[in-house]
Amino acid sequence: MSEPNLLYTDVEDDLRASVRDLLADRADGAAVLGRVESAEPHDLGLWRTLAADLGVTSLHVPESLGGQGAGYRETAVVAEELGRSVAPVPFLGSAVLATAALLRVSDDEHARSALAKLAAGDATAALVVPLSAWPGSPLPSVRAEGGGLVGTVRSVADAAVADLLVVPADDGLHLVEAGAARVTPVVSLDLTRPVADVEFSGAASVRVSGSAAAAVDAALLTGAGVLASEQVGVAQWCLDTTVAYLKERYQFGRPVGSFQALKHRLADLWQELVLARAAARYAADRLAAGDQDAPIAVSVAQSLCAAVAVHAAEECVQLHGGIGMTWEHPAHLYLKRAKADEIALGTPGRHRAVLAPLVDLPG
Amino acid sequence: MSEPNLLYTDVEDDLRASVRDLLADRADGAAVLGRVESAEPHDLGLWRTLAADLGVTSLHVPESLGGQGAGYRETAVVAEELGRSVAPVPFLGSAVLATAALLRVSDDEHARSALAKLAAGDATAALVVPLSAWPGSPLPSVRAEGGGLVGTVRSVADAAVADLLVVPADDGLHLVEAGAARVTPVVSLDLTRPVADVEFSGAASVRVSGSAAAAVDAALLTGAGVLASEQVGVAQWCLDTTVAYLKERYQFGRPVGSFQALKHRLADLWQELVLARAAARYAADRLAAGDQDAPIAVSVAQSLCAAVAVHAAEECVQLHGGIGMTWEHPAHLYLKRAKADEIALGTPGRHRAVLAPLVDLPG
Amino acid sequence: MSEELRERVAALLAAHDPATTDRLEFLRARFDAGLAWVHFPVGLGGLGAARGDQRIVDEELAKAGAPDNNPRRIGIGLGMAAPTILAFGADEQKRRFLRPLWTGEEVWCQLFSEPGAGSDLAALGTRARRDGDDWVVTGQKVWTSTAHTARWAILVARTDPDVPKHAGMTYFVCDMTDPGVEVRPLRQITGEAEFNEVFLTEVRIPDAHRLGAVGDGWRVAQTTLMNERVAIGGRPVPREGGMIGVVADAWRANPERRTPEAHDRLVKLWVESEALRLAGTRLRQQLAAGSPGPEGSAMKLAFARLAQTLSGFEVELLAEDGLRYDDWTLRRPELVDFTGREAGYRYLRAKGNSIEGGTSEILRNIIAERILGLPSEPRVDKDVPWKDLPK
Amino acid sequence: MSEELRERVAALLAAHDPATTDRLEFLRARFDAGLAWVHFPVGLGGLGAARGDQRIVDEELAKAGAPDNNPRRIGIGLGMAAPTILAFGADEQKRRFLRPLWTGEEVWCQLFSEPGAGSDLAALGTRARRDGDDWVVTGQKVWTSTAHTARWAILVARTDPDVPKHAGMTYFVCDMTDPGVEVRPLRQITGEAEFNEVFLTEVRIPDAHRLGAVGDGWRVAQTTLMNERVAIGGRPVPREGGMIGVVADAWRANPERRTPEAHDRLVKLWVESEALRLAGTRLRQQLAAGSPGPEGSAMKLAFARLAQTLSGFEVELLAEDGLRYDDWTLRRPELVDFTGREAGYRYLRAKGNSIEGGTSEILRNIIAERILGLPSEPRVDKDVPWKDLPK
Repeated sequence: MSEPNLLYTDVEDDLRASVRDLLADRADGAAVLGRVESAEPHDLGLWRTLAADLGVTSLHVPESLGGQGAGYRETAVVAEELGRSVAPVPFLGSAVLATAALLRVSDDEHARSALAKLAAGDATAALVVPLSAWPGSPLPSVRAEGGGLVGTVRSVADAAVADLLVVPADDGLHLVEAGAARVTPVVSLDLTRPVADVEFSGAASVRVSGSAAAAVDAALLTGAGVLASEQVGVAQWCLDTTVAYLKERYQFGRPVGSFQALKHRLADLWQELVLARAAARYAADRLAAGDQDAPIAVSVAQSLCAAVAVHAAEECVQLHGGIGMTWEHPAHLYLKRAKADEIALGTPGRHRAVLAPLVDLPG
Repeated sequence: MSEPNLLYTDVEDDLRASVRDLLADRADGAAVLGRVESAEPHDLGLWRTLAADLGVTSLHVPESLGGQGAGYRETAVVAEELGRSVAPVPFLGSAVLATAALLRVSDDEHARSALAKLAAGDATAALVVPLSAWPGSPLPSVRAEGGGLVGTVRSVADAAVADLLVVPADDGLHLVEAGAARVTPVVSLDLTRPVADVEFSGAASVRVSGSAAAAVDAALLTGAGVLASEQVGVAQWCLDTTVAYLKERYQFGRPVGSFQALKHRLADLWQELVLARAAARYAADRLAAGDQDAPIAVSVAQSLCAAVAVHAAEECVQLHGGIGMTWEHPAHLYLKRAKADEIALGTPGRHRAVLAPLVDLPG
Repeated sequence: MSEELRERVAALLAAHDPATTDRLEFLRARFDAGLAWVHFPVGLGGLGAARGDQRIVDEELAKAGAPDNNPRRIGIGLGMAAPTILAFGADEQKRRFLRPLWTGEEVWCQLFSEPGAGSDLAALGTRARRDGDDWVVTGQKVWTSTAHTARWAILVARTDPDVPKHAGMTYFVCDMTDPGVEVRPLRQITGEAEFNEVFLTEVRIPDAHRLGAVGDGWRVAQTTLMNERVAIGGRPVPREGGMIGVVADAWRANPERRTPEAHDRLVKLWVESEALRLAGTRLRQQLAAGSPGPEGSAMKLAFARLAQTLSGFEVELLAEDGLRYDDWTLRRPELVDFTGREAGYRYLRAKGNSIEGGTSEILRNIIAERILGLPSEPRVDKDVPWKDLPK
Repeated sequence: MSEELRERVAALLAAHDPATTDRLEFLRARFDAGLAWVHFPVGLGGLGAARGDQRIVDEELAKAGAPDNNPRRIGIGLGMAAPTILAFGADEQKRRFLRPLWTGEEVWCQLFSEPGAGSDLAALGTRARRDGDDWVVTGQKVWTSTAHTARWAILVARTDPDVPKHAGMTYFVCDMTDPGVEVRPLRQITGEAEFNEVFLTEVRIPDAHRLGAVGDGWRVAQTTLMNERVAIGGRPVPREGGMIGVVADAWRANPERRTPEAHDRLVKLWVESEALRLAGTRLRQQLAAGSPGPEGSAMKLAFARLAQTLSGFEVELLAEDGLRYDDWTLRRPELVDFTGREAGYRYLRAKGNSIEGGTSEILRNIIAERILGLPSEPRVDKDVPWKDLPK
């Protein structure tokens, strides 16, 4: 295999800087909190800017299909920054999951046409599986019947704002206009990535040629790998914010950050993050290379990064003391994102179960 | 069920004081280290004193069988003190495991006669199963053939000094004079409770009536429950010794015990010990009562106390710094005992697997 | 004693049949009969009996269907204000405050924590200035539960900023109906607002409502906080009581969500929950035997960790359902209801268990120093006037 | 540069055919050709090249079957003494010491730690008193590996007890053949003795063997220790390299010992081992790109924890075999051999990983302060003369 590069390239650093600048401007803690409490929790204005100005929807789409032909390394950098700001945009659902599924069946012209729209930012899509699905998990049972698609799928990420639904059904992959399904937003643990239930009762659809299972597997593998970078971003924000707070907060006549027990916990957290970042970078690199080691790399990264993000967010709340328990402080947005991310695309335990046979560790 | 008493009774406190005094006199760190480095690692002189003067071999043997008719609560207190000193005496192998097996078949006159000798301290026995066996584990395959017992059992606790071997074979429980078997001491991780391999090649034996499986199960359950108290003793010594050292050791112009990160770790360890002690007391109490909750109580206690003892011993070595890594300091004796105890009579994981169906938590 | 107590209960019941007596009237009569808290002095709702004897009274009254004073609803009054008033109050204060406190006619709250003084309570900056027979109090308090329903508050304020922080505080009873008291709900990460911020602006407190000497507020507050710690984890719990029961039931109800990995984690949590329960039993047996141990601190630490781990496990176990939440509406619950809501709520609310009533970090300090006897850290704030401390 | 280096290697090989040249003679010639450590100055075994270019030389020589200097055996000389001599030594010291150090003709050891000065190295009490052109040194050092085979030691001693501890130390090169040097093996919990205690009694060290100025020993020692930290975790590791490979193989070889609970723990450890390996790759890529990061500290922490957890897991997995040990004989190994011995040895030896080369506790302090920028604790020993410090 190609020698993996676990660093950030200059191009990636530039991309990161652009995304971070935009998010600092448009999606700081107060802005995100205000948005998720509003009637429209997804920030579609920000999403359009990310797509149109920064091209985050087209990074890993080949140039022949209207994309930039960059790769998942760049996509992962965007995910990291979005994790850092928990901006409520449908990046994971549309630009990663739905796009990756369609890329897998891009021999089909309907798929190609949909991809072009997604890449251009002209439409937003959702892959209609529960966000909790993992590579290899049983698929929801949507059936293609005479009168159209029938079935219900719960807890679908970013479905509430999707124009197009990418639906694995019993006879293959279908494309459904959102208006043809009943999409019900549900009260979500993660305020910044709300999920919705999607119900089909005879929905009109276009069937795409190619294997639905293969498309979904590719999407879930890609999604899980990219999610690891998001988790690194979440964890890094939590660590940075906690360190900054403990430097300025005084108790007992000293900065709280001078207390050794807290210092040691943050040192341990930093250490975890060093390992998590290396694993996430490797996963992104192997996805980008289309390497056969990608499933191993992704499950290693997911198993590790999910836990590190939760640990970081929990420490962030605890070490902020009472203020971290308040609605006004953004820490809870990260805690909820980290916890939902732990479930998303496979829990750490699921990924270890996926990993074991791949590395010859029979149960 | 009878209301469990999780405290130490006055009688138990008196017993503890007697045992502790004797051990302080005869089995301090230097004495134990010298003993285990000698050609006779078991301290049989001390053992005879414990049996004759303090009666530790007969506590839970009914009066009708020559014992004191006390109970496993008192036995557990002795185990706790022996854990605290890691004195190399065959208490677990003889007074607990072999005795409990024989008690289960005490309708048999050979068993009764053996019990009387054990209780009086006139003989020492070993139950011939690997020390790693757990309640419900497969038994070693010793066969009763025409010419006597045949088979080999590895890593048997306290077998090297046993006069009498209590042997579960395919047709029942047998009593074998030690001279009729080949007992080979092996180099043991735990210097203070060395194990031996026991080989039978046509050994003469007396077969005892009653179920071998039931006798072994009773012995392993009892042993595991009593072992939990030993583990509490090990952990308490490690905590006490570490606290004392950190009070007197100065670095950076301060007692090392004033550093908050270490204080918090020791506070956590103390907290674990509070839970472990409650669990160990409950197990001893339920064994004493012959209550049907005993299997649950024992597996709860073992699963918890084994881990706490290892944690305490590992912290003891680490927080002593370099001195804790030296052969001269007794910390390593406790580390080795704690680690061997974690395997002994079922690892924490094995006990959780045993526990799950008992409390309706299907896998 | 127990026979005498039973007779007194019988007399109370004979004179005030619970079936026909107004609830409040019955509670007042019970207080006056010395059966409210039997270890309190005669005339103040008690009989000077042993604390453990209360159980007899409570059981007898429960058997007779008598109303209780809804102790969880007035926990701050019962658990914190009452023992402090008893220990430091003047006779008149005891007579004035304890009866309606116990019957629940007057709800109490606690004005201790401030945004800048959490773990370091002694750093608090709410100022009380003497003005004739009154004190005039200005400052901000936080994390005040029941402030919006309370009639009275126990309050610690700074009366002398020129001495080291522990020496310059005084303890008061504050009238929550004073026009200078403003209560605002404080929304928390669960969406609800159990707590309040309380803004005090030129609140006038008569000197007669001071508890303890001027400058002695730290010592008085320690009595309050010690009683808070005693109150935690004090009740008997059946096996699988509390959060483990909810999680075990979720496991039993969801066979398709089980994995071997999750199984071992669950059993481990079950083991720890059972051990915590047994430690609680042991602690109560020590109390009953007259030799209370310090194990309560261990239980608070372990309880917080277990509640957090269990609820985190449950959310993860529920997978696609764990991604959902029951309700983000801003509500004002009277009590924490861990088992009446869904997994996500438990997960978020449990985060507070290691912060409220003393953070787990402070508790570890206390365990290390007071129980294990480890030396304290170098102190930089001991001899510095409060006003010169970095904040 | 790489072409020039290859030519120089070719010239060395042409003049000294490894197949027919004596090992020591070859090594000396290599040193003199500037191919020992190419980043060292010309004349001292180097060419003033980039450190990364060494790889080219090593690879070319390995291909040609040339002998190496057995770097693991002389790690203290190469990793700690050499960079310190280079940084602080006088020209004559560099010329005298570096060549035989690199060839391995003279083994070095390190006399830093003392029984009373472990983590707090600056507290050390070994005294050096000036006497004419010599220093007379008396004290006790500990945790000295290779002391029994060493010709020279790097030594830090106290030359002025009347100033604060960091200011009163001086750094020397100590002749281990001096009659005042007594080396005793220090047996450790594995049964073997990797390390020694070294007793120094009136050892005479010429002032010419001082490194750096009198009183500047702390700064010189920091250079030594910084180089020690760089040396840890620096080599590329294949997947399942190191302890995880041994444990995974034990798992594969023992199907009857597998349980679901152990399975998940093993996979978790596999994941962490792989991530640690990747972090090492990333660190090397940073170094190669000229932007070294602080991640080496994380790797040392994680390595110690993983080695301990893995070996503890292995002992437990082996059950009745985990109860046994391979050999308690007092041996004097030249190197730590984690994979050549059995599980019990790994478990015990790994306990040292979080102590040697800086404890994990000190490392966490360093990470928190130097990497995260958290404030330091109040210091009580900064301005106190060494002789007045509590010990």
